[in-house]
Amino acid sequence: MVFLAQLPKEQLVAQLENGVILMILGITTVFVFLTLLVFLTKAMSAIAKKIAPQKPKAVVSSPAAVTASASSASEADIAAAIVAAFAKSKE
Amino acid sequence: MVFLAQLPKEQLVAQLENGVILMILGITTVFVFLTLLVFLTKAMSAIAKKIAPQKPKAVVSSPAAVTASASSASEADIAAAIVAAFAKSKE
Amino acid sequence: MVFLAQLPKEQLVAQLENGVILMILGITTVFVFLTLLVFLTKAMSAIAKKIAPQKPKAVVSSPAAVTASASSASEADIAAAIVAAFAKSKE
Amino acid sequence: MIGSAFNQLWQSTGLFGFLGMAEGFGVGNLVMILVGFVLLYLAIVKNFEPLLLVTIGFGCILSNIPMGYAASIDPNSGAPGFIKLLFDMGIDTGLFPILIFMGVGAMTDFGPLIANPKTLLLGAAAQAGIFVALLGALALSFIPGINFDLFAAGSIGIIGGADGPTAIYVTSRLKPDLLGPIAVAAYSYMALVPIIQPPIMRALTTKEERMIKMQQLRPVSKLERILFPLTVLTACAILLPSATPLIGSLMFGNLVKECGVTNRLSDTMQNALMNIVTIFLGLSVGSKMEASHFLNLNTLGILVLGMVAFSIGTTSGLLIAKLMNKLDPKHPVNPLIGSAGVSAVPMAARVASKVGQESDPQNFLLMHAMGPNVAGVIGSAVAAGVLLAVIPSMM
Amino acid sequence: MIGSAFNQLWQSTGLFGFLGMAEGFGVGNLVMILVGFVLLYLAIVKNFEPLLLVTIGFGCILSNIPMGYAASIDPNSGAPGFIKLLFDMGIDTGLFPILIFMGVGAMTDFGPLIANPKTLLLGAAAQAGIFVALLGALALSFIPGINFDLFAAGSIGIIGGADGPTAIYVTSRLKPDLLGPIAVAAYSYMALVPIIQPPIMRALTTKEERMIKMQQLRPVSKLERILFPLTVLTACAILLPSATPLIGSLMFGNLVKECGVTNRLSDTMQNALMNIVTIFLGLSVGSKMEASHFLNLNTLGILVLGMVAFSIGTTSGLLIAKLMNKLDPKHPVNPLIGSAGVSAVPMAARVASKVGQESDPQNFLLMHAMGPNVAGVIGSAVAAGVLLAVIPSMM
Amino acid sequence: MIGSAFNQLWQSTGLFGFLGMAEGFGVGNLVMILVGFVLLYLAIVKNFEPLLLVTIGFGCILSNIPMGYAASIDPNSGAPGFIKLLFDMGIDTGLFPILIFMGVGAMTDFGPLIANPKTLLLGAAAQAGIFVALLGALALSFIPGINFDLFAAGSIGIIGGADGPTAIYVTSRLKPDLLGPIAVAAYSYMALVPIIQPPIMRALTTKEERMIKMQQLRPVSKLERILFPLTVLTACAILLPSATPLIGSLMFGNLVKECGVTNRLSDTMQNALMNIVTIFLGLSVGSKMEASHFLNLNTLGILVLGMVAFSIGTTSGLLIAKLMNKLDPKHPVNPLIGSAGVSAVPMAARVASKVGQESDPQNFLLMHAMGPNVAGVIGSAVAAGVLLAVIPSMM
Ligand code: NA
Ligand code: NA
Ligand code: NA
Repeated sequence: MVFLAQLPKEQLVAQLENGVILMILGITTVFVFLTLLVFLTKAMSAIAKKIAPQKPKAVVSSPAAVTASASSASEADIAAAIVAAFAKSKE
Repeated sequence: MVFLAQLPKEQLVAQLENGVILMILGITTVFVFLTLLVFLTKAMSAIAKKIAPQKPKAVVSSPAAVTASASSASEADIAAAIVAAFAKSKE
Repeated sequence: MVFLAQLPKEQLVAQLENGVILMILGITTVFVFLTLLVFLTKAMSAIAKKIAPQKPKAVVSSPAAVTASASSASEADIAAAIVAAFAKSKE
Repeated sequence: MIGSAFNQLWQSTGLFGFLGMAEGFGVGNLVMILVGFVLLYLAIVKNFEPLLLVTIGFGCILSNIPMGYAASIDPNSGAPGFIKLLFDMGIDTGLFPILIFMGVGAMTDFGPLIANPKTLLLGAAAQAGIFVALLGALALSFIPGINFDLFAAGSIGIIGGADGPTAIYVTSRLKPDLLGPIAVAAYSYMALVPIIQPPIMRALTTKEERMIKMQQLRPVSKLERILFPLTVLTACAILLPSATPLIGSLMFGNLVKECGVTNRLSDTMQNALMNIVTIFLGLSVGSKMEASHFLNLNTLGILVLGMVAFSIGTTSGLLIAKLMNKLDPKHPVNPLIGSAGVSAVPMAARVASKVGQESDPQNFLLMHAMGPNVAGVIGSAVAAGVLLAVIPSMM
Repeated sequence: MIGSAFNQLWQSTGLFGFLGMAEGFGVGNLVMILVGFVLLYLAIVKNFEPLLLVTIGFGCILSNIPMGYAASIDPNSGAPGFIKLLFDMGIDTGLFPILIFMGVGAMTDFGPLIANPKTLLLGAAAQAGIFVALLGALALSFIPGINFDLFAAGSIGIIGGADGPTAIYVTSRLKPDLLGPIAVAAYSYMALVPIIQPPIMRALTTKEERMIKMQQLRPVSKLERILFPLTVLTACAILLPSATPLIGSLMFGNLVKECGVTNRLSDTMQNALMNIVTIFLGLSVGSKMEASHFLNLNTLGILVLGMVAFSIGTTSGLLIAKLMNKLDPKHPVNPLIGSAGVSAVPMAARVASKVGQESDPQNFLLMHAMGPNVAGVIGSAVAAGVLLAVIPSMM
Repeated sequence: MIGSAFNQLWQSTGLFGFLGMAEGFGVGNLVMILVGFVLLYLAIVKNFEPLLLVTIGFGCILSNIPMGYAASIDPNSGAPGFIKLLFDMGIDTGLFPILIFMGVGAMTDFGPLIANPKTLLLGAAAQAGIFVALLGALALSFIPGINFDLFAAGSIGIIGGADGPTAIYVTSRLKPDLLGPIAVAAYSYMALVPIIQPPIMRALTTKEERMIKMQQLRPVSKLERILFPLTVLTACAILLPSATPLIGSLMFGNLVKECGVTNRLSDTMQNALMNIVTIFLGLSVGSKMEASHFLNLNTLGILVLGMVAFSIGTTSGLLIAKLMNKLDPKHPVNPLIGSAGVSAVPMAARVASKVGQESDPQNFLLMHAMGPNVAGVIGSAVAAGVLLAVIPSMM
């Protein structure tokens, strides 16, 4: 276990002040940005409807297909494994 | 055909001595390391049997699946290609 | 819109002369090279026929398989995969 | 002479190094190797984000083998080890997390978000955890033995983004020394979401709230799916250029997937490219699990703050959802989906759905929770942009 | 203090940059972003070479976001952006187009060319467009506001090669600043081949000529397919070493495909490797779409000259085919296949076939047109070799 | 003026270079190109390890084209050729063989070795060939015209490891100039195993010995398969850190395959990543087939010593197997499987099985031979670790 030298107190206080500023700034920006995005997305959808009115093609895709992280690809892996196993078993 | 300048004899002799040392060192190390590995592997198997006693799941896999070189992967490739092709063709 | 400084006229004329030389040189080289390739290819085919006389195996492949650009590859990929897989599986 | 050669060989054994007899090595390496084995255990047996924790764990072990020099420069030959090569290639430059983010973009379905854009606000709310943890890190520094500067605090806060590549990217820019503990904390807590979130969710909602049924999501057209990444990109270009690498690569991957004419690129982004980069990135991150940067109170602080960040994020997501119900009672939102705003895709959305079905088995929340879930990815990237733009100018 | 932080954030918005208030940025970036969107439109809606134009277009947008520094060095941190990393890795070094060319080789079937080698001459003839455009570029430079040196002229000429990787490789060696407009022109005109070529083809041929039926191609043995790339390589080694990178990698890919014992390498060259490199190459090329090098009369000149190059190439291919019919009436050649000599594989061959069927629906020219079509790829690479060998020694 | 341009072009032809009229080139390049064609012949027609010999052969041809500068720096432009880029990226740094070894690990089944661990001793014995060849190289150096220093001797010895990536890794660390002949010898003899080994096997065993039936291998659990790579890694960390890159990457690949939760990484390691690296590695190794380092008596010495190494390895593997039967007659070992200890996976194991069936067609030795076969891979990596740790300190 390594014990680190303590930072001087004035620096810690200054950092904390900066941290508060960062927090206000950050939360504000995130909210402003995503709120703006709500309106932009609605506007985009409205425009899209005007451009291509009768094409509400796809129903929102099924739960199984909704994945956005690397870790969730396992089902596809499993499917591939099953298929590969079948192929091998018929050799 | 390029003829290389001959190294001086003393250097050749010194090299040869080093070579003998390397040989003894090398063969010893390889044997010590792999002999140790024999015991470690046996110990590992014993521990594994204790942790998960009734799971001698897989029979040692078939010859066809036992490959460790790049060149022998072609069958698996072919199988994968067939499967992929079929899958796509049924879309 | 950015307006670029004009190159001096002598340089432009010199460039144009070099361009004419490049053109003559380039067209000549391309024609010499590809003409030579016509004869080399014919010679190669003749030699190939001598080495392996009764193996005019493959009919020139079908239109679908003839692709050489990245953009058109997707269908061809699938087709090729199916074909390759089938061919191999019948070996 | 043979004796001296054997002595030479003995001095090049790992044992010699673990015993602290070789300069720069010691028992700390042994402890870190054990930490690496613990990560492998969590990944393989407990199934904690195995793609990352297997590679990080193995990278940790390899990098801590004394005189193996896998992640440093061999002082005898002057040659860098292979993990150092990978680190310099992709982490030091920031390239690997960006390429992973492209693949994430190509795997993400923004459909539920487009169908119900106000769930973006839930993704925004859940980023509060980032900034609370940042502040917490600075406060904890008053304790002797814990020391975080602003760069470290920003990197720790981003654990609350619950998004692996974002956390690695930000930390590689701000405080590369902390990559090891921060990446481990981020991926571990993402794996622990089913344990961390449900108690908070049950405590902050009534049974009635948990039973709220939401309107079925409308279908989303292909055109909307194509225009959405371009819309987000445009907003990013106008407002927050410092988020360009993250938001840009995410939206690039998504456009390549949705536009329908570049499927072969999308397929490679999601598979071959992503897997190659994951291997390289995991090993490289693991190489930052050094005794000197891991075996101290700071790491403990990081683990505590990471947990705080996840909890605060979950809480604020839930509370904003309840507030939205107050403000707009006509379009009720089940507050459980607010907790999915922390990202941790798709785990947090599944947790929301599962907790919902405890109260009403007929209430299928998964698709509704995917909206705030992917919004959380955007929200974290925006927060990352702020940290990257402001922190360096503060010091 | 918060005020100053908000001010700091405002000064880091893209809007601040577009308004020209940040050094090095301005409304030119906004225009280039719109150009990027136009490229995306052409790729996605009009289906113009989507693999390249989606990636180039997106790369253009990302690189032009003010203070995003995606394709340059961030002056604050000194760190290069991820697109700059990709550019330095693969375009500056010339590696990416070479790797793409391997994949092209692994996808190319030289069978029709081997069966009818004299179609190589059609592929030679169509390269005339390259040199006429080169000359045109030098002539246009007399117009005030247009300035091309010999390096630029060579890069512009190679658009007439109608071969993307060749154009990018040559331009990256001779005039990297023009990569953006030249790559865009090359890929756009390749996509426009079905519009550019048919009027010329109809104007220069009689109906009787267009109805000429050609003898069925003989079967080509596996041995011939293996020996062909080695034959071309040998000719290249003896005559034109400066074409080694292009011809060598093309023939390497083709041998790996045809030899029958390295299928797994061929498959990777055509898929994973090619897709990864396409993503990296497209983004990198897009990053050369800078306002300062794009928004001037030169770009207009490049667009005009590219069109001239394609037209001249088409014309000379057709005319040589007609000449061949005069010289050797026993083995008639449908002159329409001469236009396929410009490369633009396989689009130009398809156009030849389609125009032929307008006159006689029973006349299947596609396989016959593939010969000159792939010959055009070799011809462009040879022309590229001449440009690369001679131009640097002229200045 | 045109005349001077044509002269310029003539001086840039390969013919001009082959005739020795350009500095640094000569008829040696022509001979090396022919050697490259011989390698292609062996690969394609004789099926000698085609994945490597096709790429090495083509790399040799491309690198020897005069004034092609594919594997060197173009003195006119100062730009490195694409094969030089690949070489610097992956061979000079040692990265490519390490990545190949990961893929080998992900393709290796250690099951038969775990079921019968004493076959590890057979894998140890067969490494004797390495050190005998090393000594032989130093002895041969007394012959005028042959000169090997200790670095060269170590690189030559490792041919006896019968393992491509190990040979390339060690040589790239110790004596990169000899990469060409050593890689070619290693892969050629691996392909020739079915010709080299059987006579030795028949000469050193009696018919009774060849008919020995071995007990059926016990099943191996998944847990054992997971723990085995970790066990080997631990032994390596404690005893021989200098083998970390080789043993570590092999065991990483194997763990990724066996742990069952990272299949997508394992798949990419075995396919896309391995194929890409094989292409790059083969071309790079081929570029070390330079006339100056190949066309001399040393190369002849390397070929002789490589053969000696394989033969000694086979012999010692067989003899130790016979010794084991003397010491432990209750668990008989068919001595034929001892010859599989040289590695050359899986060829040597197949040869053992085939020779066994000559005496008794009902005796299936393949699975038994896989144990020493994969043990040989570990044994070679250990031997490599010794060479890499000791040789540099001896000079
Ligand atoms: Na998040
Ligand atoms: Na062309
Ligand atoms: Na071996």
